[in-house]
Amino acid sequence: MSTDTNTLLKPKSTEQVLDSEQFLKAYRSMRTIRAFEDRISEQFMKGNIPGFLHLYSGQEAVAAGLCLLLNDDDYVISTHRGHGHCIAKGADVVAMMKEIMAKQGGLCDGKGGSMHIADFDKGMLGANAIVGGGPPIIVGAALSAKTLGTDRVGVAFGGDGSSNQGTTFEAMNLAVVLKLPAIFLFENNGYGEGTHARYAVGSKDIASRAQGFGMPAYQVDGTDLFAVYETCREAVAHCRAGKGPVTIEATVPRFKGHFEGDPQAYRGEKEVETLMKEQDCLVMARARAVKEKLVKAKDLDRIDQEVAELIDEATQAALAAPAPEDSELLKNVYSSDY
Amino acid sequence: MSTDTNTLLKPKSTEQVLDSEQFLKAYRSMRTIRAFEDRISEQFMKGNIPGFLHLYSGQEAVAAGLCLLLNDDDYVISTHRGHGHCIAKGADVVAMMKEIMAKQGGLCDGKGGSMHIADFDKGMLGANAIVGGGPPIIVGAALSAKTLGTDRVGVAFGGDGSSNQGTTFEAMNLAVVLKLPAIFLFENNGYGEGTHARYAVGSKDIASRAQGFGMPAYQVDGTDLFAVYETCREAVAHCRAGKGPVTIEATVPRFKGHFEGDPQAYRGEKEVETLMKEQDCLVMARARAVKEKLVKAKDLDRIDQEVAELIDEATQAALAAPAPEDSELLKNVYSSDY
Amino acid sequence: MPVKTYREAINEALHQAMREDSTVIVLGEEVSGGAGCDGSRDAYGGVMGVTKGLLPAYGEARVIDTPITESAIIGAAAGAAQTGLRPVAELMFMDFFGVCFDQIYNQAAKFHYMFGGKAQCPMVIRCTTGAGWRAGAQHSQNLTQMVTMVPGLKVVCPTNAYDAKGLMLQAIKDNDCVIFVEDKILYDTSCEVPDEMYTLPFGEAKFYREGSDLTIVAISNPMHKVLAVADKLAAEGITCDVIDPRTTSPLDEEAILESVEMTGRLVVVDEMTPRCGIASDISSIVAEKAFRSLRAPIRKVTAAHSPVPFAPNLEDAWMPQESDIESAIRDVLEYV
Amino acid sequence: MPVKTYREAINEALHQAMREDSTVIVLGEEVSGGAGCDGSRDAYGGVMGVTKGLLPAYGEARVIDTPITESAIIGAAAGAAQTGLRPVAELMFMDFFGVCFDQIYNQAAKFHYMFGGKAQCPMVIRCTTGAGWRAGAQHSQNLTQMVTMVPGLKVVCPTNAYDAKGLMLQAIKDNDCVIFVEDKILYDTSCEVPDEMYTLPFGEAKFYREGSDLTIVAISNPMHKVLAVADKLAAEGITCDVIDPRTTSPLDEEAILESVEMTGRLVVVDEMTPRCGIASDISSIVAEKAFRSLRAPIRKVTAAHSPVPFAPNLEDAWMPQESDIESAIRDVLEYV
Ligand SMILES: Cc1ncc(C[n+]2csc(CCOP(=O)(O)OP(=O)(O)O)c2C)c(N)n1
Ligand SMILES: Cc1ncc(C[n+]2csc(CCOP(=O)(O)OP(=O)(O)O)c2C)c(N)n1
Ligand SMILES: [Mg+2]
Ligand SMILES: [Mg+2]
Repeated sequence: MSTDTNTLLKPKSTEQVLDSEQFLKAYRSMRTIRAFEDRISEQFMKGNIPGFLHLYSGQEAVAAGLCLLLNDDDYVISTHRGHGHCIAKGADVVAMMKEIMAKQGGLCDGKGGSMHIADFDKGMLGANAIVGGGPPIIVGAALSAKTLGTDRVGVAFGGDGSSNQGTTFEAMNLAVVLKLPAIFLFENNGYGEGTHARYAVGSKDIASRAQGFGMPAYQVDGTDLFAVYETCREAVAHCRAGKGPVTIEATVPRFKGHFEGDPQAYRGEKEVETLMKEQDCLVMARARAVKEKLVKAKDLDRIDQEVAELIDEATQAALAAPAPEDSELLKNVYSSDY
Repeated sequence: MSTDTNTLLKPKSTEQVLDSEQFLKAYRSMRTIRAFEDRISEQFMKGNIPGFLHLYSGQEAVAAGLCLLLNDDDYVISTHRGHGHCIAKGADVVAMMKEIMAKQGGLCDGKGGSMHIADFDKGMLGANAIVGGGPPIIVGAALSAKTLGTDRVGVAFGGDGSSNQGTTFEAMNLAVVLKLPAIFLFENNGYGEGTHARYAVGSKDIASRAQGFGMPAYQVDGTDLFAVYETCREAVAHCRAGKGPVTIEATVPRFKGHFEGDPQAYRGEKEVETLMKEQDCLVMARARAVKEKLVKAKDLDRIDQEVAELIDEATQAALAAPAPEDSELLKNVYSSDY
Repeated sequence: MPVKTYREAINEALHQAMREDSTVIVLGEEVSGGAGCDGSRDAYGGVMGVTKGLLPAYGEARVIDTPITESAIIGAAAGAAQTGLRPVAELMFMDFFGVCFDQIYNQAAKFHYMFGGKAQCPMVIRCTTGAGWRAGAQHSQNLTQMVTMVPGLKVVCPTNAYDAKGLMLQAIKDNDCVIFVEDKILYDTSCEVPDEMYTLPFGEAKFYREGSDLTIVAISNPMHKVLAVADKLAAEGITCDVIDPRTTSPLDEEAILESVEMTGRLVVVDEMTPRCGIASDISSIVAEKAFRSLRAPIRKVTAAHSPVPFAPNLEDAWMPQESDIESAIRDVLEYV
Repeated sequence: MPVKTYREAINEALHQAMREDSTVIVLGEEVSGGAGCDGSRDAYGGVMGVTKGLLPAYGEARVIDTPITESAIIGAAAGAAQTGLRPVAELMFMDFFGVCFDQIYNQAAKFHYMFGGKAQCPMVIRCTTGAGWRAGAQHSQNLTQMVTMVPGLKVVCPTNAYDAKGLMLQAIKDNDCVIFVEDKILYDTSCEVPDEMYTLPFGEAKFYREGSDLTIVAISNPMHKVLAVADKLAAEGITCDVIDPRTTSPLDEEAILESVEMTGRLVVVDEMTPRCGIASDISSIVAEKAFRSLRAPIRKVTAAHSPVPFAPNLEDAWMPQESDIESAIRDVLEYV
């Protein structure tokens, strides 16, 4: 990979490099995310989920494509839109559902919720409800990897909106200065709430702005699982080889509102309809994989079925679980007691 | 001027464009700064100045060259190293000296000191002791200019070190988004305290990093008054024409320590000596102007003399002035009284 | 008199101030919404709908949507305030102080003093506060104490629509940096609010109830819980002075002290975490200046010393509730 | 026992902690100095010289100079702390909280709780505080209350070299985010400090003096002014409990309450601005929990409600001075 910072990078090839096993894994991950988001949307409408939800629907190929390349002990940090990253990184879907429903057995014991969902056993350092909160922290995870001499990498997911926050830029510069194995993965879904990236990102182009910080930067079609995988493969290899940080800008559609319940008056007429029809990463991945005979349609159908069952099970378990005991209120404010 | 953001800009010409009157003005400004800094260094050693001093010596051509192009009602905001900007913007040297000596009649009534020196009548919005504190504020001054329909510009001075602070990047992006008449002028003197820019600026190159934000960016030799002037002329014209913000990176030597009293062990052997011999903007400006017959040596000598007298006078006045009344302590905490 | 919600009252104040004074501008994330988008502009009018309608009325030059860039938003407001505008900047949630706090406490708050009175910084920072929305640890905090402690800032926390309008109009007129704290829980509450412009002075407490047995001071939304309790006690013949300082800086010490001098008993209620909060502050002022009148310990009723938990039952346990307030009051009343 | 300065004591603690535990790292601006330069490395060893010698001993992988980028420094420390290191991050001046406060109060402080106890954040943030250097409004503030109020943070403010070493070693061992506040004025003060490693527990106050007429609680440098006054009073036969909480969070309430229960009189001294400071906090705790014992108003002696002025005479007037402390004490003693 070239580290020439004057050229935006494309992966060397977007030929099929996923083998069928990996594809099935990614597909399962994408399908799980989609089904999970659909289900919690439904449960939210029923009044079973407190607080705010920001759904990942439409962006699944990014989380799934990247996380295929990560081990459990690699790190990711997420945003307010974190369910997809969490699922792709391997978190238990039942414990996620419980968390989002504020129940005992939730990943964070019901103290975090959707906007703070985390799974430290899977290297998922948390959704983060502060836009730009994550990148500085992933720099620290990457610093641990370098200092302790592991070959782990750290990935900070962020949105187009987060790319305008000062903390994000500071993190990028520090990662370059310390040559850390950090990936800044910007999912450009066009929107920060109801403001378009073409307005809010002055340079119009996140990758090239990141490149100005002195690191290689890729742009990739985030609806194309194959392209995402290949791009991330190069980026992860770059990091693991000790060559410093990388930025990836993945363009994706946002199928839902900024938050569940968002009337989305700012979106163009039929915009969402068209996106859902033309840019559904699951539909496209499935079509290509079947067409290229990487997998059989029925294997995918089976996955769809299994996922549906899993989501049912998670929903039932979460609905049935009790709320945390009131006495938990003051537990874990500090690690040690005083 | 090209706004192609893929090319770092040089001014169209660095041929002599300063006329003799302007040159004399700039020379006086540079000489005043140099003499002022030398004098307060001396007074500091004598114990007559409380607190901390960061001297501008060596960087004079930047402040002087830029400010030739500004009117009293244009805005600048400065850093901890602010005397030069203040003098070049036209502040009264006597009132400056009083401020730095914490006396009545000081520009800020003795409440600001060297690190917070300001002159609102001259559009000098203050030295700022928070690295990266100024750029967001100058965005506001530029916003006023745009909203109120004046043709004023706002300039945020900053150092190489300040170019790594998140607030600086946010300010640059917002200025681009709102297309504001703001200039980000980075004086790259190689050092942020005792850390070199080649270490701390990951991209090694401030101008091209700024350019990534989507605005034209210049690099200029900050020891060359003529080049600074020409670069700033283009930049200011760009802003006044409503074409949005500009970045300028000016390379300059830092003749003194980070602060007065800094042992500077981090600097190379003879580094400062060599810089002072080879990169003195005053010496070079004088030599060229005389050689090209723009001005006569004796006119410059006269300026040197007048400046020396002014600095003497300022010193005497400041030494003689009384400290603020203790009763001033609680004055001006708020604009209105309660 | 027409009845308006807290949201409508603030919106009306902004409208009127902008109509009257062309130097008033509004800026922040989503203050109109829809910038750069294909759909309709003014799509949000603020995520809480408080700035709705300003964009159509005053245009993009004065109603400015920004990227997600709080330090630049506040800094730009401060710079604009020093150079001829009267910006009303929006921080969507008070919890976001952390990404722009330098521009608030080291810059805007200090200009006037640090520059010897020669700069002025007439700006308002609107921000929402308050728990109860199940929004978790980073979107539910009341951090009013963090700004109240800063010399140079004024801090306003209206508890009803009438006050909100009058205090907003005063805040915009004021020549200092004013932090205007809107409790999200109150947006849909309403009361009578005149159509005309009017201002309410800072530093002047409002007495929601008058009585002689006890003084209760409460800040922001908890005031409404206090009122419920006070009314319950009134039915038992116990009467309280219920004081809303309305601005925590300046603070109407006099009103509080006078009341305590009469009642001899004080309970202070806020929704902040307990250490160094407004409740502590007011308690300490009374313990210093009205000690002789005190006939019982000063009780503070605050949120718990923990981040705000997500689970509804835990969040409810975290917040001060009517039962907490009532039992504190009864303790104080019973103290002999 | 060897006598060491406050600076040396902290330096020694850092040395020993790094020697003993290879996961301890130090990061910040100028922690060694000289990065990328042609001259000598470790040129500063911190602008106050506190981290001097660490780079030569432990190398660049563990003693990390950073750009000027406080949010990234604190965030990186927090991320590293969650993933196996024990970072000691330096904020050159506490005044700089504003450029990184989100990473402190919304991130590091909340991880453990918000993630259900599954994350730990064992990190130390060193920062300097205190006025008296004529450094003006943005480099002189004591903002200890801003972190003390945050659940999840622990806050340490040693007043002598012995405590500084023991508390630093505890801070590094501690599994939470600890804010370690060093008063610049104290760096050159010295006392006996053992060479061995030792820790001092958090939440355990130190009694500098014991007496029965009055309780004085003081935080950071003002303690030394208090001691001077206490000694003067002692010569008059007036004896005081002089209490240094050493950590403001956790706070040793018990020690303070027990003392006040005995003396009945309290003066609290800090160098913060007066609103919502530590003095208010401690006063309010006592006014709630030891009311029955109180025989006089609780007096707070704090800095003035203004930014820190530059001029030496104004700065001196701004800070609490011995004369202010003495007159507050005499008022309280004379109160009947
Ligand atoms: C510091 C901060 N500012 C503002 C917000 C409010 N907010 C939450 S999500 C969001 C938009 C984020 O946009 P983007 O980064 O593109 O992520 P997306 O929602 O598209 O996934 C905003 C403004 C916040 N949570 N934190
Ligand atoms: C937010 C903040 N961080 C750190 C400092 C301490 N500090 C003061 S000046 C300085 C170096 C600034 O370097 P640069 O921007 O290059 O300016 P120069 O000193 O070279 O003029 C530092 C680190 C500060 N004042 N503010
Ligand atoms: Mg987005
Ligand atoms: Mg520099």
